[in-house]
Amino acid sequence: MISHPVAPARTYVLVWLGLVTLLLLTLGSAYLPLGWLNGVVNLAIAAAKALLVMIFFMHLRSSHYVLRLAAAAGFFWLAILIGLSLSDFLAR
Amino acid sequence: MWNVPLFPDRASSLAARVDVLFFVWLALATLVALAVAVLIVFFSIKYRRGSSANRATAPEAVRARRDRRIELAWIFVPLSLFFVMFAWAAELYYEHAAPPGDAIDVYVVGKQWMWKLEHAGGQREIDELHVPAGRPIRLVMTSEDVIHDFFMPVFRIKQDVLPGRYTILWFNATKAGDYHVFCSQYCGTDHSRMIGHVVVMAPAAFEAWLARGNGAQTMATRGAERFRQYGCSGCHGANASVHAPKLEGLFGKPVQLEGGGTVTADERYIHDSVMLPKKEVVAGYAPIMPSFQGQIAEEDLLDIVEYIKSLHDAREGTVR
Amino acid sequence: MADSAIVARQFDDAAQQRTAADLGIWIFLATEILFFGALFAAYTITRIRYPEAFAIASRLTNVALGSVNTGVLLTSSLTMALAVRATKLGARKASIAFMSATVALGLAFLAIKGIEYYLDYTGHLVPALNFSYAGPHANQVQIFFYLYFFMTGVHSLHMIAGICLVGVMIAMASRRAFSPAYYTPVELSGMYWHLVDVVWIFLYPLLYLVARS
Amino acid sequence: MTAATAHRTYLGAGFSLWSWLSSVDHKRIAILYAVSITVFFFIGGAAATLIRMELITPAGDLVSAETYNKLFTMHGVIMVWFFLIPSIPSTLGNFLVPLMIGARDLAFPRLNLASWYLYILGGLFTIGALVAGGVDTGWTFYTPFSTMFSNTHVIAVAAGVFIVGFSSILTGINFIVTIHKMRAPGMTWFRLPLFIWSMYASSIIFVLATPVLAMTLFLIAIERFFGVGVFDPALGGDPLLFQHLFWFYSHPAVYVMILPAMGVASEIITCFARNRVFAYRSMAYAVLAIAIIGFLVWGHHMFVSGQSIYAGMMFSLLSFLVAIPSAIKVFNWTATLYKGSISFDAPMLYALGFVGLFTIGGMTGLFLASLALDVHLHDTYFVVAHFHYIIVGGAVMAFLGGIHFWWPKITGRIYSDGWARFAAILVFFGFNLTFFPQFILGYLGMPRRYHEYPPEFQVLNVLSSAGASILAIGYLLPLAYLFWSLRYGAAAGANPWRAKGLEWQTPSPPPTENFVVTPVITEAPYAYAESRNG
Repeated sequence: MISHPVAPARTYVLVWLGLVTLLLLTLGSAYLPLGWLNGVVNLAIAAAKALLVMIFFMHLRSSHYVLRLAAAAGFFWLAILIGLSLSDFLAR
Repeated sequence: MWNVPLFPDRASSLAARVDVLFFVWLALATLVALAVAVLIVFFSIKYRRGSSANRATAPEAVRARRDRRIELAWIFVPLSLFFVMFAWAAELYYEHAAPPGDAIDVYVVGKQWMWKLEHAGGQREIDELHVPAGRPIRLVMTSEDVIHDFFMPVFRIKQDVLPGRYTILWFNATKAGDYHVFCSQYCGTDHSRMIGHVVVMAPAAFEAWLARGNGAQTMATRGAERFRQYGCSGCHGANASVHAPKLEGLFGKPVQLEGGGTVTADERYIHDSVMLPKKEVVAGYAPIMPSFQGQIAEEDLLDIVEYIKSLHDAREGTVR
Repeated sequence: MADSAIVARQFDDAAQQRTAADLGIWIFLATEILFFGALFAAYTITRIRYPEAFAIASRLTNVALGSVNTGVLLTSSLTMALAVRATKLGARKASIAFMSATVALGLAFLAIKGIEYYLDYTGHLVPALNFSYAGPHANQVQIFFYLYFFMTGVHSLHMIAGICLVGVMIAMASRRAFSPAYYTPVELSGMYWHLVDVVWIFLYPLLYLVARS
Repeated sequence: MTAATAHRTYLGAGFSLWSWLSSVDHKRIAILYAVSITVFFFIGGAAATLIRMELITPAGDLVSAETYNKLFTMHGVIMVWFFLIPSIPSTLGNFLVPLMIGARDLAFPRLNLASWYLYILGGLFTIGALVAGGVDTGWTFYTPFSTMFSNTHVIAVAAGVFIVGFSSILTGINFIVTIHKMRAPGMTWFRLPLFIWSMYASSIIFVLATPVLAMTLFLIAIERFFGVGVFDPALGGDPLLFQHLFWFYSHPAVYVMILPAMGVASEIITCFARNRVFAYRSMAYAVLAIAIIGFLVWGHHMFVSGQSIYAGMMFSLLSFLVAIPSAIKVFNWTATLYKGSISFDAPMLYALGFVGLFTIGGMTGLFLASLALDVHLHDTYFVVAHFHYIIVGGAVMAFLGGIHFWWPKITGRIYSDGWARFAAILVFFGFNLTFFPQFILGYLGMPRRYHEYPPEFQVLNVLSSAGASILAIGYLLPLAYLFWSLRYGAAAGANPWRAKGLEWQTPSPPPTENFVVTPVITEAPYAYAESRNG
């Protein structure tokens, strides 16, 4: 009987600690006067949090590559939507 | 009744060049479609079921190599052709989007379901556009409600006309005549009645038409009136106490913006500065100008734009 | 019935059934990403057009409640992940407890969101209802709040759906519907819950943290 | 047919209405879909008939301008979302995907039934809105007309399309999972019939494009209802943002209509040419390439919209790229005929007609991708003719071909081949007469969506309307002889065409579980030449 591998509870708690740390980090960094970097830092931290959730809570770490592909496809196509639309708005 | 045109008139410098592009495509398309059709018919006859045609095939390895070569040929031959056609069409498109500097400006306002046009001299027209042949004409267009589209088939050009924004269309008419103008972006009930004429005249005849036109005031004069009426002169006028950017000689010049960057003071910039004054603030000025969004008709704003342009002319002509 | 531990007629075995469900939920989640994606695209382009207005408007959101809510949601993802783990291990009581915690945290999130909405309402920040803002860029600030309510509103609808889903899982678990051999519904509910969390992870900086410095 | 065998087929699994409405058998759901999309096809067709009748004369004398606008909107909305997009995937796809890969059903049979109910619910909303007075925005819902200026039932129709979008999404999820997980032993990816590849590629578009449309329609509804939003310039929005979001879905949606048609054509042409398909792998890669590159070209609908000209150039270049895999497909179908043993049964006539009309449609698409030429042709009848060549000449022709090809499998009956060939030829000529004049009208400058038009366009419009009446007969004929065959047609047997696909190795109509024994696949598809005997 093949079944999903079961990660130890400790892993989940550590990931949660990581997530909360990143939350505090993004909240704190938002108050630093970094100019345009603020937005980049915010989004980078959000991406890191999303990756943590998807890799550990959603088990992408141990998933078949097709599942990772499906997850990546959603974000990749979103990048197409935003990126190619921006090509108009930024070049007008 | 039996006047059945199969090809449109050609009345601008661009039209002939678009037609050449069209005919080249037509030739290519016909060639490909015929090739496919001839092959299908030929194979259908030669290899019809029961025919005695030779169907022996080459060994698998030989066939696979040959198939791959054929595949590559019909990927890369069309691809290189497409690049050529793309570049050609893109170059023409760029020219279509870049009006020459000496063009005569005519202002166009679309509204459900009519075209209102205005010449710099103040001559107003509805659903009709009189232009001289042989001079580049530049249309500065906007809409009061929905999206329209100013389409002149004989010039092979069209451009959507958007609310809240100026779009530009230009042409150089070559042949006198009376031609169709269509609204080609669906705009509601009487979309198909939002049509008009573009009347191309010999330059002399056009001058005569302008002279007997209904322009009691030029657009700039009218714009000056609006400028006072909407209270613009209170801050931008000669003896205003408020610290507001000078408008004389502004048009066509680069403007330094607060927070870095420069823009050219074109029609779009003036329009947006009135409607969204906080968007592009001139460096060194406080962002205190109120927005006129929803408070000024597009037609009045066009008058003001023309007035500000004329300030530019006045300065170079007299002040110096 | 596919809901029972028995393999549904179209599948060969339980492994095929479960991998099919895994792939199905991931594709569904990809569609969810693009469903919200249209809003993220609208947000990005509008923000690029009105950067100052978005900076001003974002400062009008309640960053304290927003941050607390982010913490609540992240914690609910932890409890959900632990619930799925417990179900897989056959620890029924723990699984029910963790799922109940998840539901409680989800409800807490909605309650805090509700308080925020109420504060926005009393602050006259609700477009189409009572929006009035005296500062500069009022019109564009309103667009920000339109997007704010739209995005958080659609997200909250997903939260409500998630809470109902986990509620059903609790009911099924208490009827001993799951076992280490069959836990797909809990797994899938968990995946959905986490994705709704991921959406919020992006909403949080985009709505609350623009130009705080 | 004996009572014992009758009981075993999927058609005999129950005879009450409820046995159909509650069935989770993919084959019965396919029939549910077939009946419903046929109804919608004829509703949309009725609108088209009235449009063509109005356009016989230049003056708007048959219906009022408002009615005319509602008619072309209804024609577009119904044909696009309630006929073309679901047409091949939800009928032939639903029926054939499990059969072709050797599965007992789709991965999620109840989801499949749910998707049909969503389709019907969306359809009810739309029909309800039409009965209540209709909608006049065009199927494109351009803002700010749809949000602020139209006073028709925009929200109800948007809701209908929103709902039917989820029906597409569920179908897409089901197909992708089924193709990944449910293939019979030995059915490797490169042994899949090309129809399966085309279903897979279409499903990618279903799941990744449709949600964007759904949210965009939601934004439209809210903006219209509350008067705040991001699309209307009067509110500070940008109408081009709407166009980007809309075409991000709606351009790939065009490929959702044509990809399945390509799959059908590949099955039919190989069978009746008794030949392997030319360059199988590049055919499979081509459908994937079309599906993916098809997402990158949407801005070519916006060359004159006020979009940045540089963005326009990028979208133009990408549009040429997507033409390459389509060209590969056309050349490969033609090459498949080489050294075949070709017979011309009705399905083959439809398929060859498809190749011809699709070639014309595709080539004229290149005219439109050429920036400067599109400036002239955009929003004229040239565009109307182009996309009808693709989706009526292409997709509908192939859909009819597919129906004729698999009819014996689906119903177990043989229809009259003579009538079917006659109908195929009628459709081909009627179609060309209807839409070829529109290319000329377009270059002359006649804009689309015109209720009245200048008199010099009349002769070409009359030709077009005459063609449409022939086309209408061509579409009604199959309805008659196919129904006739249900009662009087001869029994088909398992494999009347001596075709190679797995679906032909089970009885006609297939038993509920599809295969008596799970098949094991040992060879590549289309192994016709190997077993050719004259």
